[in-house]
Amino acid sequence: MKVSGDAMLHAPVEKVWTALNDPAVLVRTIPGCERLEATGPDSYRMVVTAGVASIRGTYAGEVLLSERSAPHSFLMTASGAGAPGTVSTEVRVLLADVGDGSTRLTYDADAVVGGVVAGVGQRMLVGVARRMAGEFFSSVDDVLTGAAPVAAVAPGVTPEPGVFVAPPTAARPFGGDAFVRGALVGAAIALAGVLVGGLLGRRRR
Amino acid sequence: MTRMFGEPVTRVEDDRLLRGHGAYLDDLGHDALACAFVRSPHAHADVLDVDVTGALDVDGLVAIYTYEDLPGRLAEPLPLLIPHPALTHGRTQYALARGVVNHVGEPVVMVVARDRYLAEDAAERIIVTYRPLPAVVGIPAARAAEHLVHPDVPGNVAANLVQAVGDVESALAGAAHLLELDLSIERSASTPMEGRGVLARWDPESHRLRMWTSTQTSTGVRAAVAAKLGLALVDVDVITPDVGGGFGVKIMHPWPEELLAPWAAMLLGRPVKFVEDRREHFISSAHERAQQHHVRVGFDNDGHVLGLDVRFWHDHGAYIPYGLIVPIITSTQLLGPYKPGAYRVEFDSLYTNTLMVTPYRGAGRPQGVFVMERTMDAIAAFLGLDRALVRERNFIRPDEMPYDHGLMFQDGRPLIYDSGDYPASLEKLKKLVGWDEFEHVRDAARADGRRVGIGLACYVEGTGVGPYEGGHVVVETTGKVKVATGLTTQGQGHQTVFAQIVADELGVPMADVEVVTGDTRRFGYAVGTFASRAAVMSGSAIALAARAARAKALKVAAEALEVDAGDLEIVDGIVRVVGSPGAAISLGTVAVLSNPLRYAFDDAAKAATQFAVGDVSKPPVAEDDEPGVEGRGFFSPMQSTFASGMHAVVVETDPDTAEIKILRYCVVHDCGRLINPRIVEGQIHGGVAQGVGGALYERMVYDEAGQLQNASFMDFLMPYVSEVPERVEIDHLETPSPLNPLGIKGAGEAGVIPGAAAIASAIQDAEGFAITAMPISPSDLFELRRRHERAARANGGSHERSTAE
Amino acid sequence: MTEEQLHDVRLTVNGAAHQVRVPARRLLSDCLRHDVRLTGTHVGCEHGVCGACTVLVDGTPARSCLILAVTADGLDITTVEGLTEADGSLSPVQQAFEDCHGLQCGFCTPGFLTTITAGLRRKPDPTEAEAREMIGGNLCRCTGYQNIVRSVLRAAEIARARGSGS
Amino acid sequence: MKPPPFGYARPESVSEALSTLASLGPDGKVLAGGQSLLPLLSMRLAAPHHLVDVNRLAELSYVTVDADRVRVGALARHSRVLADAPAQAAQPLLAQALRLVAHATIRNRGTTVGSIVHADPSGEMTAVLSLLGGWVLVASSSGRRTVAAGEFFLGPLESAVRPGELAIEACFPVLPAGAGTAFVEVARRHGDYAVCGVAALVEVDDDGGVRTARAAYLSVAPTPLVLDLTADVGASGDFANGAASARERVDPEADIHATADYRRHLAGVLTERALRDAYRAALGRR
Repeated sequence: MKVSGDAMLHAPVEKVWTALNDPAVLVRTIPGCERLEATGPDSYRMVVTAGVASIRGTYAGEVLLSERSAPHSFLMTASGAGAPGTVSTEVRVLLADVGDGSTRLTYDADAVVGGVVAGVGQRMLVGVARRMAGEFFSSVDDVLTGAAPVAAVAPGVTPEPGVFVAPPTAARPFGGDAFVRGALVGAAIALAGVLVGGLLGRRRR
Repeated sequence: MTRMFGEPVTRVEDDRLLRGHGAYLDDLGHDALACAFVRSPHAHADVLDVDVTGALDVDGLVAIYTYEDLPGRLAEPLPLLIPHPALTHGRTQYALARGVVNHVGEPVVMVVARDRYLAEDAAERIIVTYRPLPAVVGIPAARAAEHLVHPDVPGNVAANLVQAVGDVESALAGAAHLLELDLSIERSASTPMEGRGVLARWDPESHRLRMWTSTQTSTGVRAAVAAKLGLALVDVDVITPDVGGGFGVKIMHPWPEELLAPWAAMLLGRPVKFVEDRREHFISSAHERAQQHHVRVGFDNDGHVLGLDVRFWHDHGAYIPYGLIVPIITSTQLLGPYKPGAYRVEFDSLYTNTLMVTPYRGAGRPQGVFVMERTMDAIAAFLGLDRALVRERNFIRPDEMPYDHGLMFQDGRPLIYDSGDYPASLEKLKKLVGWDEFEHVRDAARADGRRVGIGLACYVEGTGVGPYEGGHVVVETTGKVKVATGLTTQGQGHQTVFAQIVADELGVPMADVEVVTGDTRRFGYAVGTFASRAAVMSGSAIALAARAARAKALKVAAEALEVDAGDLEIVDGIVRVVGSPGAAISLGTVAVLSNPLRYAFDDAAKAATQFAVGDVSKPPVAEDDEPGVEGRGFFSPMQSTFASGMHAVVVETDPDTAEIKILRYCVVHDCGRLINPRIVEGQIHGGVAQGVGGALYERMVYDEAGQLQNASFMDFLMPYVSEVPERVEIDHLETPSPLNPLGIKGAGEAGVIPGAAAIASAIQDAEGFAITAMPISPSDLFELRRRHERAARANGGSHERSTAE
Repeated sequence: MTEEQLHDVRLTVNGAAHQVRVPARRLLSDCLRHDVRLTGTHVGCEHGVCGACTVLVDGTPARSCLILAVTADGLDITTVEGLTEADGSLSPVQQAFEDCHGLQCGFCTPGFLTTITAGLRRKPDPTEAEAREMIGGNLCRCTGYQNIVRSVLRAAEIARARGSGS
Repeated sequence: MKPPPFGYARPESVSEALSTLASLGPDGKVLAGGQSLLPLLSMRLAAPHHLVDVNRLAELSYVTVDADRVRVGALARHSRVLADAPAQAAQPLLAQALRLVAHATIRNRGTTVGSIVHADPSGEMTAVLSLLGGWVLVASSSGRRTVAAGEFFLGPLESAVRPGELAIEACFPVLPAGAGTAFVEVARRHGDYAVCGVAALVEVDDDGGVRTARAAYLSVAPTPLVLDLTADVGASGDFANGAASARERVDPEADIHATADYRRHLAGVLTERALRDAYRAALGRR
C-alpha cells in the first residue's frame, strides 16, 4: 500500500523540526498515540489505541530510524501489530522551507498491511491512511500556530525518563468504523516512525 | 421394463436435500469441541515466539497446540502424494508451522474450545512474534530467484520436465512461417460453497477412530490418518457426508486439520470438529491456474502446424504436496484434437510465498487449451484464414483413432486417444452458432456502433484415469438392492446414475436400488473423485458387480426352478423363465435361498420354503461358492478415455465502459454414451459458469508482499446469475469409448476447460487486437485499448488491424 | 475471562415456538443451526454475500448470518425445513428444483428456496428476467444458474396448477 | 469468522436509546440494519464494547413526504423506502439509487440512514444525500442537531455522528418542477460496490435550456464528491463538455478492480450518460 501526500505547516522549517522532535507534541498529535518510549539508541516503541469510538484495539508499534539529515529528511522503518492485522512500513519525509515562513512536509509511505484487514480492506485502506495523515498534520499545525497548547504530561502520571504519555483526552475520537481499526494502525505507526525519528535527532544535538 | 441408462431421470438425492435434510459436515457433531487456528499474517517469516498467556483465561478454552506438541509422524512434513522423477525438490508443509511460515494463512497454533466463538477469542489473544523474510510472489520473481522460498531449493525450482516427439528445432527451421507468443493465465480457485471440514470421534473402549470429512477421497484420508496417528487401517472409519461442492480442492489430502482434529479427539477423549470459514478457505486451502507460457510454432501456407515448442512456468505456491499433476496435464493436454507435428514442451514448477496449488476443475487443461487455441487463432490471423478452417486442417481424423501422441500422460501411461470425431463436432458447432454467417452479424453491429465478436475453442480431455475403482452390489432378502462404491460424491448425482446402471444390469426397479459412496465402512478400496473419473471408473465397476450378482441370482434361481440359467431373465426384480411367466421367483426369495442359514425372518423366507436348493452330495456352501446374492467388481483400464468438445461464444464489448457481455454460448460435447443427459448438461452448465468466472471475473490478487487482497466473496468475484450466459446452447455427439463396458467418458470438468480460450478469441474478434492474458476485466480491456490506440498513433495513425481478421 | 452474559431469545421457527439462551454475539444462522438444531440453513461466507443462509424473517428474505439472534427475539422465522406443504409433500419451489435439476451439491439450495418462495408471493407470474432478478443475490458454484432460473418459472406453473386445484 | 463478545442493549424507545448511548459514551455503538456492521464484527475488524440495538424503535421506521422534503427515519429499511410511492414521486433519485444498493435481500434489512452514517464513499445513498443537499437529524441526551450533507461526511467510513449520538432521520429535499435526476454506475458484478457511479441533477427552464447541472460521484474520492457542472454544460446542454470537466476534476485511487485512469474515464462516460438521462427527465417535469 502506497500512501503519499504533503501538508503545509505554518512555521519555519527549524521550528517544525523542533516541534516534530518534541515527544510531548508527538504523543499528543499522533492519532490514538498513548505512549512513546525509547527502547534503544535507534529504536522506539509506541502504544497506539486506534481511537475509533466504540472500537477497542491497542497496538504495539516499533520504529527504527535511518538516513537522517536534519532538519530536512528521514527514512523511517516502522512496524506494528494488533488483532485485526499487522503493518510494516517505510516512510520518507521531507521538510522544505517555502519562504513565507511556512514549511511543506512531504511524506511517502510504502506500507505492507497483513492480516484480516489486508484481505478485505483494500478498497478503503489508502483513503483512511491519508485521512489519518491529514488529521495528524492539522494537529501539529495547531500546536505550531499556538491554536492548541503543547500537552503537559497527564495529571497524576509520572512516567519514567524517555517515556511520554498523552493526556487522557488527547486521542480524539475518530469517527467511522471497521476497516479504520486496521488501517489506523497502519497510518499511525507509519507516522510515528517519522516523528520518533525527529526525537532521536534532537537528543543527538 | 424401460431401460434407465440414457434416460434423463430426476435425481434420487434431491428430495432429501430440498427438504433441508441433507447432512453436511457442520450439520453433524453438535456435541463436538471446536477448533480455530492462529494463521500467519506474513507471506514469509521466521516464527520467533508464541505467547499463549493472554488466551489462557478465555472461558471455554480446552487446549492450545503448537508444532512442539506434535508427536511422532505427526511432527513430520505432510506427505508428498504423487512423487515424480522430475520432482527433484519436493517440499510440503508441517501440520503446524515449524519455525517458519511460507504463505499467509499457514497454520501456526491450534486452539480447541467449547465452541468456535470461544476458540476465536483465544486465538485472537495468542501473540506470535515473527521475523519477516523477503517474499517471493509471482512467476517473474520466482524465476529471478533474487530471494528463495525454501533456502535449500535453488532457483525456486521444484521440478523441470521436458517431453518431446520428433525434432522440433528442425521442424521449426523448415517451416514456411514461425510465430512466437507469450500467453498467461492468473490464479483462481475451486471455492465450493461449503469449505473444508472434519469431525472426529475416538472410542477408547473399541479403540476405534470414526471421522467424517468433507473430502473427495475418504479412502485417501483414512490411509493418511491411520499412518500419521499410528492406527491400524481397520481401526479407522472415514465417512464422507453430503459435500457442498469440491471442484478439486477437496481431493487434496490430508489437510493439516484432517490429522489434527482426530489427534486432538484422541488426546482429549472428546469429539473435535473443524469447520473452515470462508476467509480460511481463501488463504489456507489451495488455488490453481497461474502459468506463463512462451510458444514457438512453425506452420505452412495452409496453416498446418509442423512444429510446436512450448516453454512454460507453473506457479505452484509455497508447497507441492500434489506433485506435478497440473503442469503435466497442461503439457500433454494442450495438444487437444490436433496433430502438432514435432512437439517439445518444457516446464519449470516454481515455489512462491503464496497458497499452494492443487488441481481445480480442469486441472491445467484451461491453461493448455488457452495456449493451443490462441496459437491457432494467431496462425489464422497471420495467414488471413478462417479460424475454424485452420483448426479443421490440423485435426486428428476419426480414421486415425486410436491416436498415439508419443507422450506420457498424468497417469504415467502413454497418451493415446481412444476415440473421437473432431471434424463432426466442429461441423455441429459451426451450425449451432452460425459461424459462417457471423461476419454479417459483426458488420451489421459495427455499422451501428456496437462491437461484437465470435470465438471458438476446442479441447480433448483425458478422463477416467486409473488405477481402479470398485463396486459392491448385494440383493437383500427384501429384494432391495444395496450398492456401495468407495469414491465420494459432491453433487454429481452419483446415487442416481449408479442406480440407473444397476437397475438395468440387474433388472430391478430403480426405486429398489440404494447407492452409498465414500464410506470406508461399506467399501474400503477406492481412489477418489477427480479427473472426471467417477462415472467411468465406479460406473463400470458397479456394472461388473451387478453382472456378477445377476449371475449368482440366476444360478440360484435356476436350481430352484430346475431350469437352465440361460432360460431365465430378471424383470422388475422377478426372476422368470423366458416365455413362461408362471415359473417365477422374486429376487428377495433368491437371496434367502442363496444362504443355507435361512434366518430371513420375513415373507421371503416363507416363500423360500417351497423350493429345495442344494445338492446333498455337496456341502451346503460349495467350495467354489459363497452365501448370498452379492457381486463385487473392480474396473482398472489400461489407460484414460478421451472426451472432447468445442465451445463457441459471442461477446459484445461496450465501446465506452469496456464492459464485456456474453451474448451467446454454444457447446458441442462428446463424452461417449450418456448415462443421464440431464445430469451431463447440468455439469456443462456449471462448468461453463466457472469458465466464464475464470475468464472475466475471478482472480486471486496478491500484492508484492504476498498478501491476498481479495480474500472474501466481496472482492473475489464468483459470478451471480447476472454474470453468466442466459442460455448455454448444447449439442451432443456420442462416440462410445471402447475402453469400458458402458462406452462412457468423463464429463465433470469439460464445461470449464475452453472458457478462457473461447472468450479471449471472441473479445479479440470484437476489439481487433490480440488478447494474450486472462482473466480480463473491463479495466484491463480499457488499458489494452489505450495501449493499442497509442501504438496506432505511433504507427502514423494506421489503425491496428485485428489479428483475427 | 468471565462467563458471557446470556440472553433469553424467543423465536417462532416454522410455526413452532422456541426459547434459547444465547450470548448477544450469537448469529441467527448459528442459533438456528446449533441451538434450534435446524441445520437446513447453511453458512457459506458469514459476510452476507453468498445467500446460502437466507431465511424468511416475518416472511421477508434476510441473511441469517447478518442478524444477531437477540435482534430476532420475537420474530417469525421460516427456514427451508418449513417450506414443505402441510401434507409433507414438496412445495412448488422445491418440486420445481427437482423437476428442473435446479440443484447439484445442494449446499446453496436452501437460500435459493427461501428467497424464491418469498419472491413468488410478491410476483406469482415472473418473466424470465424477473426470475433472474429474484435470485440475483444468491451464489451457486455448481449449476451455472440456468436450471435455477427454469425452476423459478416452473415453480410459478406448479403453484398456479395447485392453486386452481388441478 | 465469529463476532467478539460485546455488551448488548435493546432500548424500546428513542429516549431510552439516547440515555443508554449517553451512559456508554465512546463505548456504545448503534446497531440498526447491521448489513455493514455484522460482517465487520464477524471478521473482528470492529469490536465495540457495547451494541445498542435500535431495531425495536418502530417509531423510527417512517418514510414521510412533507411539502419540501422526504424524511426517512433511522429504522426505515432500504426496501421500505424503495417501495414508497409518494417518496418516489417527490424525489425520484431515491428509488433510482436504491435499486442499485446491493441486492434485494440486503435491502430488506439494511437501513437508508444506517448506510449514510456508515459513510462508505462507495455507498449510493451518501452520494444522493450530498447531491440533493440533504441533511441528517442527530440526537443525543443533551439535544438534537442538524448536520448538512456537506458537513456530514468527514472521511472514508467516518461521519459526523459523535459518541453518544443517534442519527434519527435523513432528509432529502423534494425534486422541484423542471428538475430531473438520474443514477448510473458500473459495478463488476450486479449488486457490487460500484467501480464508479454518478448521480446527476439537472434543472431546465421553460424552453428546455439547462439552468443547473450537478453530479455526485461514488468510489472516486474519500467522501462523496459533488461537482457543479452548470458552467461546463451551459444552457445549450453540452453534456460531453460536462463529462470532460468531470474527468478533469475527479482524482480517483486505483484498487484491485480498476486503475485510477479507468475510474477517471468512467467518471466522464457516466457523467454524460447521467446528465442526458437527468435532462430528459427534467424536460418531462416542466
